[in-house]
Amino acid sequence: MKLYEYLGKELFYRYDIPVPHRKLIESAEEATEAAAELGNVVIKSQVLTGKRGKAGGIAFAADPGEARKEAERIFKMELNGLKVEKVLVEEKLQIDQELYLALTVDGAARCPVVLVSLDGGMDVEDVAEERMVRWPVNITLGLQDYMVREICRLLGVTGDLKKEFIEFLPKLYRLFRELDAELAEINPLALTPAGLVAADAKVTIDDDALYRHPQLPRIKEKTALELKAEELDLAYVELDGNIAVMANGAGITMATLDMVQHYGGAPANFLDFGGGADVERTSKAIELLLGTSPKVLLINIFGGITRCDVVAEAFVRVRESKGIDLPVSFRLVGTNEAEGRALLGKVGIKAVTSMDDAVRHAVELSVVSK
Amino acid sequence: MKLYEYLGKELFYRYDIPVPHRKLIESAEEATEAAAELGNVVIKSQVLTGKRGKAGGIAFAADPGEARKEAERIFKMELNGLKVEKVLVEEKLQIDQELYLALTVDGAARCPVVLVSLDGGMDVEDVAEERMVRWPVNITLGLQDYMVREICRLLGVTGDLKKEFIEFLPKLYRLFRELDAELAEINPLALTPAGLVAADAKVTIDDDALYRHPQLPRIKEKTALELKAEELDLAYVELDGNIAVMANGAGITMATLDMVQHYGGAPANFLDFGGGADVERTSKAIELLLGTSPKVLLINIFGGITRCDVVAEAFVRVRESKGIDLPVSFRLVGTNEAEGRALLGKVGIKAVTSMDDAVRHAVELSVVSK
Amino acid sequence: MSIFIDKQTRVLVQGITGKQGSFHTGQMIAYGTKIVGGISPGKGGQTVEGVPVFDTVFEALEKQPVDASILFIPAPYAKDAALEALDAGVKIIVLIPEHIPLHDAMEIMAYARQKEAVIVGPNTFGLVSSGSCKIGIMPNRYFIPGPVGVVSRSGTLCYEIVGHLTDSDIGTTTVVGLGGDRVVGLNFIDVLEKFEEDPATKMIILVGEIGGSSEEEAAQYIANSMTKPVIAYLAGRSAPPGKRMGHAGAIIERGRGTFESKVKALSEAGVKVAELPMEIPLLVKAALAKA
Amino acid sequence: MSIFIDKQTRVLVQGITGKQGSFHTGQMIAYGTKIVGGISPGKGGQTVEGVPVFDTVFEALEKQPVDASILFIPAPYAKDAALEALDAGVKIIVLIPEHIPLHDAMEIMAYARQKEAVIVGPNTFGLVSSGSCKIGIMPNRYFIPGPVGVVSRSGTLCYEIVGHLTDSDIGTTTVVGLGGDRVVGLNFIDVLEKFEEDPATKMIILVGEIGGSSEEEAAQYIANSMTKPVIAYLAGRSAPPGKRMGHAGAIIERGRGTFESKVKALSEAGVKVAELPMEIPLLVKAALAKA
Repeated sequence: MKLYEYLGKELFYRYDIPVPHRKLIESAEEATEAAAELGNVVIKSQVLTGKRGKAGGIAFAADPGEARKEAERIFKMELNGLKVEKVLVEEKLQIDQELYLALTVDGAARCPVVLVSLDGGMDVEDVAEERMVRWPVNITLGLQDYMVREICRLLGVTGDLKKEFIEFLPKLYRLFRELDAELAEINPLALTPAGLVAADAKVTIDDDALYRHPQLPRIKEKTALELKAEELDLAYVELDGNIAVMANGAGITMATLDMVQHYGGAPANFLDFGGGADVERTSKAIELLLGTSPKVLLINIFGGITRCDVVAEAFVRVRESKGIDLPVSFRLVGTNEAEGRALLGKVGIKAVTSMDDAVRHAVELSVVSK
Repeated sequence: MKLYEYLGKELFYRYDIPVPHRKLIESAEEATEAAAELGNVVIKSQVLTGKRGKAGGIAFAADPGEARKEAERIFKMELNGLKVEKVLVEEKLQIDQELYLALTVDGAARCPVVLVSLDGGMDVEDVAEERMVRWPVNITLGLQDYMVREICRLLGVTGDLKKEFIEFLPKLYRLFRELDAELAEINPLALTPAGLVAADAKVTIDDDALYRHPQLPRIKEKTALELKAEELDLAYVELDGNIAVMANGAGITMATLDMVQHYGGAPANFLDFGGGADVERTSKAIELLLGTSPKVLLINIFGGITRCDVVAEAFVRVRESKGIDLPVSFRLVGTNEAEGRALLGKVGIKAVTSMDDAVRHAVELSVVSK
Repeated sequence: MSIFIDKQTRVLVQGITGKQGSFHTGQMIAYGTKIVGGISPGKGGQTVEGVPVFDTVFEALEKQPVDASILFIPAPYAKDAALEALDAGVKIIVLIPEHIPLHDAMEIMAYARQKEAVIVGPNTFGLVSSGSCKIGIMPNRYFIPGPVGVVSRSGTLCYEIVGHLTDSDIGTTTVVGLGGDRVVGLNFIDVLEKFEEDPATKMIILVGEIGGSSEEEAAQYIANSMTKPVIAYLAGRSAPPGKRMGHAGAIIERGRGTFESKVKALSEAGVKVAELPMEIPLLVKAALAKA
Repeated sequence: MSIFIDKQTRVLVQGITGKQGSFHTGQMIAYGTKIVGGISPGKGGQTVEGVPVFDTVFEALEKQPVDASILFIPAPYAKDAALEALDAGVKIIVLIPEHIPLHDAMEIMAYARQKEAVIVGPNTFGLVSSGSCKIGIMPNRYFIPGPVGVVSRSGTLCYEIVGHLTDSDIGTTTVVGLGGDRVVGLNFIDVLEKFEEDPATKMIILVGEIGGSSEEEAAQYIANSMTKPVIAYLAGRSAPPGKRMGHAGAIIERGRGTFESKVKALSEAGVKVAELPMEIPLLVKAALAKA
């Protein structure tokens, strides 16, 4: 779960990490008062997308009038398809240097990793590898002072800035660990005359650990369908094509999409309904796909824990209760295959046994039905 | 630093560990009101010594009048030479079973250890070894639920009590770790109809870690002299004899006392003034000993980091400024021995080279001066 | 022959009394796996599929030695159960559950490293040494003995591919599921090393997907240290960046973990990357003919 | 011959720029110890007693290999410095400081176990392989080569005893200070094992004191596994219960760790326990004559 910048900064504040003085506003009118209080300000759209600056979603204002004007403009914007509903008005920092700091998970090392660079404020992808210090943290030790000293040495940082780092980094690490973060990124980390200040905040919380953090807000950046899929515990991603795809297992679902593309078709979605779903959940998954009005429905079942008869029964049930008025390409093999085929046979559906055949057939159907 | 029961229970409360309803009182009058509020009560003297019950420092009262009477009696008591200045008035628990629970440090395993027994309420020394479960905790993991489940299995505990343990133990472990405790003991741990309740609280905080816990009160269970020694960073223990002893190093100081006893003398104290003390601190140490009015002063120096000339100079300085009007037995060898002997020689003191000679001489002097 | 496990391997099932745990215990026994005990706190003394149930792993280990444990435990409790098995001295632990919190997974891996134990998963189908020992949830019938080692990040896709082999009468030595999470125990290199050493394994199929860098690292290892042929299939060519494709680890972030980067790395290491799963049996036959 | 360290041992001094650190660096060099670097954050580039100073242990290890490190670091910062040395891969760490918090000590020991490193101390005088390498703060002149291994919980008392030996022209192989704290790294058994294996060590002196159970455990080890003669001296016969006698570990608690219990255990293990330090040279001579 990605957090808006203003929420990330609230968490920073709670962890004693310096952040600029700021006000969250929900209408342009509020910008006047905020700017009157804060002086020179930065006006920042609160949307969950990168590159807000380049897209015009961040503006500076020297007085309340200008602040209001810019806020008005920003509230009317859409960034990467996302509406601006909240805006952060912040004191403009006096920045001597822009740095980069993040904590994230190193999958290969299987542990947290600190990323620090003296080149901040730019896209992190643009930071030269050799200008980025990566320090994997032994999770049983946590981030100890000596590690920060070593990071400083590798960066060539000494004196006051080193002291700042020794104070700053462990706080971010604590937040990262205690809140089950996947990412806690500060870019830029501003070096000001008063010390280090988090000029931005990008915090992502592990969805699988959200249950441990009832105090955190729940951010919904998903579409209505994705939310519905989430409720059903389905792995679902909306795509641009017209062939609705469902399969059991993440890898095989990806492979099915790849194969659709390989044969010239366009998948409408990714839907992995997992292993061991019952008739009820499987029916719901099929209904969800039908709701997206695709041209063709492609079901690819390689039954292991998933039972073919359960999938067939769910299909028949939806067909009878809601109707399925679009062409279907069905592949069905594995556990209880015969029972499944028998059920489908009764409603005139003949499932194939090869994934390749099923996908090619679905692509053909999608071309025909155009 | 040992904490009074009432302070331990305050900490327990802060860590969400169930404790009885209770009131701390500083005069017998307050007992009336406390008992009126709490009903059937236990009245417990707050002194840092064990076996308060056997000594009469704990009483029960069924009504406010009785409570006041018992409190009056207890406020007049002295237990193991300690005056009762505070008394805890507590609701009398309905106890179905008395258990024993403690967290402490296992020196041999170099880690925390959980001690649990279903035989509580008695002296822990009296609990049979085979009735006590000892579980060393890997400090990098902390006390995990599975460990508590295994402890329960070893105890033969199941059902509701097991659930209580799984909730209770991790709280005590957290307190133990976060507060740098050497010991966190609950004896008895009362099993009541409402679940487990800490009927007593014995918490000792590591002196060496007190600097990390400014919020904790500072308990002074030491004598004035011991406190003064502490200020001077001297390891000092008062004893019953008449030969004041100082040496450099804990082991050799103990060995000196042992040798005094071996030759029939009685040491007045243990004083290890450590390695590398300067003239100032060494003088203060000598002055401290003179303040106890011993019959003989025995100084045993094996100079390593400790310089013989520094000790000699300190001795001469105290002799000249305050006067040393008691017999002295001086042993001086090691770093800068010649310079030290020269300094002592000027004031007519001849130090010996053997510890044995010095101790025997001191014992003779103590017998003569009786 | 096989790697990691064989028919001597004594296996514990943690969470044996649950629906999944009891079902797969039966399946594993049917496959020939030596299940010596199950764990279910509070249910010690029962039996499931003829297997004795214990309250704790320590208790089970008092009764007999144990080499491996498989966990059917809800994600929030999986860390505790995994640490218990590690602490008790179990050296191979198969973590079936999905949705284990990432920080829990990191803690499990750190402790496993201390205990020099192997973690398979989380979010894995397990591993099977064909014809002798299955510690996982894969359908029994596809896993027949033969000369091919298989290592995969995903489950059903792996069955699909092994199914193609079975249809072509090609069997497997050992099939290992690494798991679909961002932090998993065994990685490609760990398994490739073992296959390289295993005389019965003549060639290897690597089934990867987008996200992370483990295929790239594997490619480097293959280039530097492997003599046996490796062929690969990678899922996720059509996946958009920034979206989790079912697996927590299957996501292209900040331009990293792309399909192209993995294909490039593997191809440069001499690995033939199949376009479609159905091509694999032919590629395998060609490789075996040369091997 | 010697145990743990010898004249090849490359030693780092953490906290080298402090008063104690610089003084003892000079003393160790004078003894013949191979000091290869010192650590003092923020003071990298300086030299102390001709030894180069680095900002971090990692930096020092970039310049040359290091076998051991000795810490002259104030107690509140000792844990950080010890973890740094362990993390960087140093395998023998001598913790001079007293008053290290008990929980810090336990954390250091846990990490040392993970890294398979040896911790000497805390609150120790260090260790010395006579005539070749001293990593500690003991006065140089008493430690001359010879056939006796010495292991002690206390410092000055150990010098006193070694001084008696020196006066009798008896030298030592290695002298190890375990440290006076409640939680220390090396214990008697670890050192006795090494002495038992070391061909140059003909007999051992064990200097113990009240508190804890390490003498009792040592007695059991001696009875079961040692062939070389051991003699002992124990301090604290006259100490009252419940009082800390200078060392954090020297306390009789709840009837445990008494002088009598230790004498009994050692005597039963065949160890001759000296009444007075001055008796030791004669006991040693007798033992050597038999050995």
